[in-house]
Amino acid sequence: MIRVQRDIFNIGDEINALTEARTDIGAVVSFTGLVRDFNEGTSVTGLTLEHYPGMTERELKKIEAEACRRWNLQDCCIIHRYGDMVPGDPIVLVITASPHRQDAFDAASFLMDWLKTKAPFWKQESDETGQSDWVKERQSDLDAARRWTPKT
Amino acid sequence: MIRVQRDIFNIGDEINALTEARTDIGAVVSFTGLVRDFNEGTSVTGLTLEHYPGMTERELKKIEAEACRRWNLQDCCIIHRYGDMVPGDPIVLVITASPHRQDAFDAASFLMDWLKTKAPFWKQESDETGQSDWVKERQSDLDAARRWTPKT
Amino acid sequence: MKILYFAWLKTKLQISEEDISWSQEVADIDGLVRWMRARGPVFDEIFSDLDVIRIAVNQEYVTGNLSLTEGDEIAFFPPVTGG
Amino acid sequence: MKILYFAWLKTKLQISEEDISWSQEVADIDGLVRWMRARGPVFDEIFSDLDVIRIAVNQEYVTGNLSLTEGDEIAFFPPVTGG
Repeated sequence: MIRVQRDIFNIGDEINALTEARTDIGAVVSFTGLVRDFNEGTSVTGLTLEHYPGMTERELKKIEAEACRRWNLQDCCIIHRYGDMVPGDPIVLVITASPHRQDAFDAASFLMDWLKTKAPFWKQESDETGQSDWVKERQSDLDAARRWTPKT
Repeated sequence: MIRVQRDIFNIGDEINALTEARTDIGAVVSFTGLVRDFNEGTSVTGLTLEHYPGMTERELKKIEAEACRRWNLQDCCIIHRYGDMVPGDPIVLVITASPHRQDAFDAASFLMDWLKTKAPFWKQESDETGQSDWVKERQSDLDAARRWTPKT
Repeated sequence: MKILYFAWLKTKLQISEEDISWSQEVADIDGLVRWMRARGPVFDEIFSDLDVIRIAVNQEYVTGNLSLTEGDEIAFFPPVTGG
Repeated sequence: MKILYFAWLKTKLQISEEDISWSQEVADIDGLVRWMRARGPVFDEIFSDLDVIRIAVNQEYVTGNLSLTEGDEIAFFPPVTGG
């Protein structure tokens, strides 16, 4: 399940929705990304997330399908917000459910790494002077995503 | 923070308790282990968890301290239940908070692997015939824990 | 063809979306980029360094050249920074 | 000294906890294990294979031999299976 929304989400509710009325799940991993008040040496007072409606959903569905293909997942959820946020706000939530914990951990880690480098979202950070800047792509995110590329 | 308890826990509440009123956390990973209705080829109708009060808390604190020593964690939480459970019930919850997602993922994975092989808990599974058996140690858990042992 | 711009491309060009007619000149991505650069100094500057631009046609990433047809949706945007 | 048994050791021995007095005979782990085995066939069977038993003294894992003193808490249990 993927969802792109402006509204805040409730992590507990989303995990419960995935697990309730099921007794075959052994492991659930959740990842939540939050707006930090500090990034790359600058203080952050606000964040605006722009995205490409339509393509965002397509990319998230592709990433989800790839995770389900690579690991033994019983369910999977990606929720990503757009719009205006303040430090402490959740931005993204990924949940994976599997009979085995390593599958749940690896799939969640993979989903985040691919999402970061493929889903068409762009962050604009504001500081206390009111100036806002587009966040730059980070080499560490590219390296993290490359871990999941099959070696040829 | 570590907690050993008979009562069920609420995953969302625990994550909120860790993150609320903070704006410096960038990544939160949670792992929840649940009672499965099926294990190693046999159906499971109930699970009883025994533990060693006193030593359990000591071991969990040691494991938590080791995670904080190895990774950049802003907070960390381990909750483990004991007593009688049914399929679908949560058994264990691990939460890690960090400025960076890889630290949060690795620390949560480590906490589970070490907890599984060090914390003095023992599972007894019951099947529909009413027979109950002590769960056996699994080689895959030992192998998983060994990943985190520094190579000498 | 529908052209979309996102993030700093949109800010710099002050356009988020526009329609252009298909012609032999913009029959593929390479042609479209040449056509963009000829529109003025801001366009020229932005489209001179394709390393910092990602291109999607009909909401799929494109690398290299690709033929375009009337009705295509072409998007230009910087490397993504979500998550 | 307080002796604790957990999981299948407790079930098989039908003892969860007992107090034994310190003596030269049980002055260390090796001595205590020998003393256990001499208590009867069920004890002998259980303590004959130390590969399947974990030992903790004062709530810390012990591998190898260790001296014991009056007041120590010694626990015998199988490999752990929590989580």
